Amino acid sequence: MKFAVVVFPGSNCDRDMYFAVKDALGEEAELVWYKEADLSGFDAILLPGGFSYGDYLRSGAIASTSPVIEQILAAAEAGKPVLGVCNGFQILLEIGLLPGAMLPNEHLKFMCHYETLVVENADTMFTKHYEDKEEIRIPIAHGDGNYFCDEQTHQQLLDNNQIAFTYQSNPNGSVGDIAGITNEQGNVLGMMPHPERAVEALLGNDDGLRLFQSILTHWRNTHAINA
Amino acid sequence: MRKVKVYITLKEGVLDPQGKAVQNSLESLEFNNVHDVRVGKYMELMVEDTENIEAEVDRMCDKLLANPVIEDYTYKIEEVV
Amino acid sequence: MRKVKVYITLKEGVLDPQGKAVQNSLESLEFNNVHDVRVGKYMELMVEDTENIEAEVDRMCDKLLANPVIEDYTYKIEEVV
Amino acid sequence: MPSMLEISPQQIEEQRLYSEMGLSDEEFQSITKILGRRPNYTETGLFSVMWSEHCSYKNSKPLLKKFPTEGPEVLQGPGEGAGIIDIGDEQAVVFKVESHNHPSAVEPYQGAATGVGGILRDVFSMGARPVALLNSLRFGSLERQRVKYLFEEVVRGIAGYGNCVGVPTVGGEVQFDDAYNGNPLVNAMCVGLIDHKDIQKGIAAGIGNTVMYVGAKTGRDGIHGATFASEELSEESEEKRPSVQVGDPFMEKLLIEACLDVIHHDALVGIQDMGAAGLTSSASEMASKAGTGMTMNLDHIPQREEHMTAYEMMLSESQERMLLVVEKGREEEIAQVFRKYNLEAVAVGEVTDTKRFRLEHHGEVVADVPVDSLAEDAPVYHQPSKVPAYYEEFQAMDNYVPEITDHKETLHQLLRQPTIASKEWVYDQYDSMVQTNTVVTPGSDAAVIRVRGTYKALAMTTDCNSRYIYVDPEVGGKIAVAEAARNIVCSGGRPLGLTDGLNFGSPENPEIFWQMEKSVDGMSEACRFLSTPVISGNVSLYNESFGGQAIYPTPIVGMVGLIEHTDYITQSHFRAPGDLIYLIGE
Ligand SMILES: Nc1ncnc2c1ncn2[C@@H]1O[C@H](COP(=O)(O)OP(=O)(O)O)[C@@H](O)[C@H]1O
Repeated sequence: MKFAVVVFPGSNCDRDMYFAVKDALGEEAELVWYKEADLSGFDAILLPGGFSYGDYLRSGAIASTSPVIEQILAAAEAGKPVLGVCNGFQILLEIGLLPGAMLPNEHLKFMCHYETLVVENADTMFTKHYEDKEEIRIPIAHGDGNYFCDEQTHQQLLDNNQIAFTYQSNPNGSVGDIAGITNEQGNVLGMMPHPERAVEALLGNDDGLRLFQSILTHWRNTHAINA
Repeated sequence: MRKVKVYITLKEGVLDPQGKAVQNSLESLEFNNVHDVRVGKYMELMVEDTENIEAEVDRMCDKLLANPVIEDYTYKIEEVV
Repeated sequence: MRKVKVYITLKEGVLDPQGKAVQNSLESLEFNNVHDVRVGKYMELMVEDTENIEAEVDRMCDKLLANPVIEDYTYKIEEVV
Repeated sequence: MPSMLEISPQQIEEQRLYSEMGLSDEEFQSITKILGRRPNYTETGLFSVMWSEHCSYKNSKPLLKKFPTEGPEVLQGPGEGAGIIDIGDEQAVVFKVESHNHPSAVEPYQGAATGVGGILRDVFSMGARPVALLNSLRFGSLERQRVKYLFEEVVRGIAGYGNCVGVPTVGGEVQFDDAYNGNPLVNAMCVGLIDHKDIQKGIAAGIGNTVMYVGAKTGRDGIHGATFASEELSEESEEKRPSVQVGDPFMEKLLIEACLDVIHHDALVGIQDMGAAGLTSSASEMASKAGTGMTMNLDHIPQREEHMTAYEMMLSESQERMLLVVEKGREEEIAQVFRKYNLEAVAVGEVTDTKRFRLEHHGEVVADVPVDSLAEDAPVYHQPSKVPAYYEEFQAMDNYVPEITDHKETLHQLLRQPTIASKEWVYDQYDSMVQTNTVVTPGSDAAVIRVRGTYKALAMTTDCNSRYIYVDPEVGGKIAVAEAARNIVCSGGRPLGLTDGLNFGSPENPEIFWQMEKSVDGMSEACRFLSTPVISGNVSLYNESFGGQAIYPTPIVGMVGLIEHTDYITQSHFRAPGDLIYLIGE
């Protein structure tokens, strides 16, 4: 399986994502610079964390105006897995692939530490390898991770089973303790916590690896059927 | 050339943690008569004059400067003297 | 009650990386007639009326709302209807 | 010399305008002698920054000579942007510490942020990828409103910059004491990894080669920052405020990636960052080191503001700028590399064989000085030293033996001290995990970063107990080095070497100079004993507040150690119930 890691100016978890796929998952990955990106040959699109365009104006806002976005929208439309982590999630919100917006953390400080997440929906292509309601430990590292949406949208997310992860103890003020959501079709996931930082026991924890394994399993299954 | 002043505010109903923090700090500095604070953005753009500059500015705001999910905007266009 | 609108801008000569990034982004969206962008803050405060409200607001700005080392401020005080 | 400047050389001398730039009468006289004429305004500015303590180390040079700087593994000792130590397998570790005390006292967020930016550039301009940041902070009493503000903003500034560029901040220390009430200390350290073949030098070699400028445009920021950093804080520093520089970590991130690309280009001859004293120091040092000269046309310098004078451009401390020397005729190839990252590299000058530093602006020669005179002819002062009265008093005292009646209460009291209390509030704001190499995050004795693709890891720490040093600088200096080494060893590493950040009051005060002398003696002895050479460092003097109250002598030690295998990594916390606890040592 071939993963694209889209690199924007200011992305800084791009290599981390790349190594998670290549070394921990053992699949093919490529860093693609936003200007030169041709995403057509990839099976999954990863939008890494970091500070695209310095987080200036609003996190993810400026990246959302670059031409590569068209290709990301097309990949999502085609049903390919699209994963946005941290700044990647913020970009997915800004381009409207996912509903809602990000506000500064409730206490206005950047935070970096492990959080306990609850898997709210283990029936997605990103979460197959988890159990429903399983508690996993994944690091967060963000200043603008306070997920906001209006009540109606929140209800829709609940009704459609679009909430993938919640925080066990809400660190940033997010509506409904939301840590990660999918689109209605379930092939676009945005999450603030960093699964790519939790793929090796040496660095403390490998709970995040199963997220990447889920994507792979899903891909293998669909390809087995198609073949 | 025109100077465009854009004011971006959080929509009503959207929690404003920054505003809340500023208000608390004002209180701790004993400004006790401040009842509410909302923090937004203020931008100054120097824009070449065109016929429908207002439509232009609207597009800039919609496309980039403000996020309609959480923000409202207003602007003023001034002559540059 | 009065509504105080505070506009905070970077002092002249102080680098505004944010403004620059916004300007570049507007350019890439083909708004080619934007020559300069400066990004600042806009705050709305609801303040109880007092006799020398202006002196109060000045003090708030000096002490907290603006960073006098790199920022300037102006404000407007409006009646609340 | 034709002059478009309003102020004539004669006026500079007669009205002693040079003294406002920080030059003494004697220094001005020796400049006149070097040039064989009076310097013009721009030239006076060049000398004033290059001969400031910050750039010339004129007061500290005699002391720095005492440090052992050599060892079998040292690939680059003090003198370049950062020092380099071999770690085997054709790889090496690059590190240095840098202070940003004065800027942080005036504008804590930007001061701390640009401090981080500066030390990063020192490391990646060597060709190394920055893999970790640390810091060492000192503040006054947290009871004070201003101190609290400084503390919060400094931490936010470090976080704001480091997090954005994607280099993990993995460790550091924070101490609080009244001695720092008017003068906080902000020292940042950066550690980088490099392949031997990629090591760069900041030299302007090859007559006829092109000098290129890349990065942020030049504004009027921080003009006289270098001399400012070498002065005592006074009411006047408030007036110098407009000189505060603002950092752009986004620009820095682009520069990191672009520079790490460009070092693989064979058209690149030399590269250096524009740190303190900006264009002046980077350009003149590159030429001086190569034994060449340089001509620059200031009309080509990318400018952010209108009507900038030569003086302003040469002294600007705008951040996120680099200077390159490139083979003649291959400028476009280099520009191409930068263009990928939306950066513009422009030709601004040429390497010459004249050994002169020559600047043109608007068709006129605005400066023409022997290039070595800026870097190498700076004066060196051997300041008088005197044993402080307080020290003799302390020595005469009996050893203090604390009386403890209620152990629990005393323990609680100790833990309540901000200096001892958990620093989680601080390091939670730092992204300590980005790059996914951090094995030991903040909270242990030393931080540990694995070296990807090998079994090796690097342990790193910053340490300095300035109270010990105040009480006895020589013993205290030894303790600082020994503590750092212990932290490395406790983490499973072998200490490789260290970088030092010497923060003191005014060297012109003999009692303070004595503190400097003695702590350097103590540190040097410990370094020799432990075979940990000093490979880089920084000096920050005149750390005194309004009343002339000097800080505690604070020579910070930043140490890096090599862990041969990640299996050997040990952490400071208890791991499992039932494990045995041993006490080792006396
Ligand atoms: N400014 C800082 N930046 C990053 N980490 C810090 C900072 N200050 C303290 N720490 C971390 O907190 C831990 C404890 O620090 P400290 O209280 O100084 O204890 P010690 O010096 O005994 O290790 C260390 O792991 C250190 O790296």
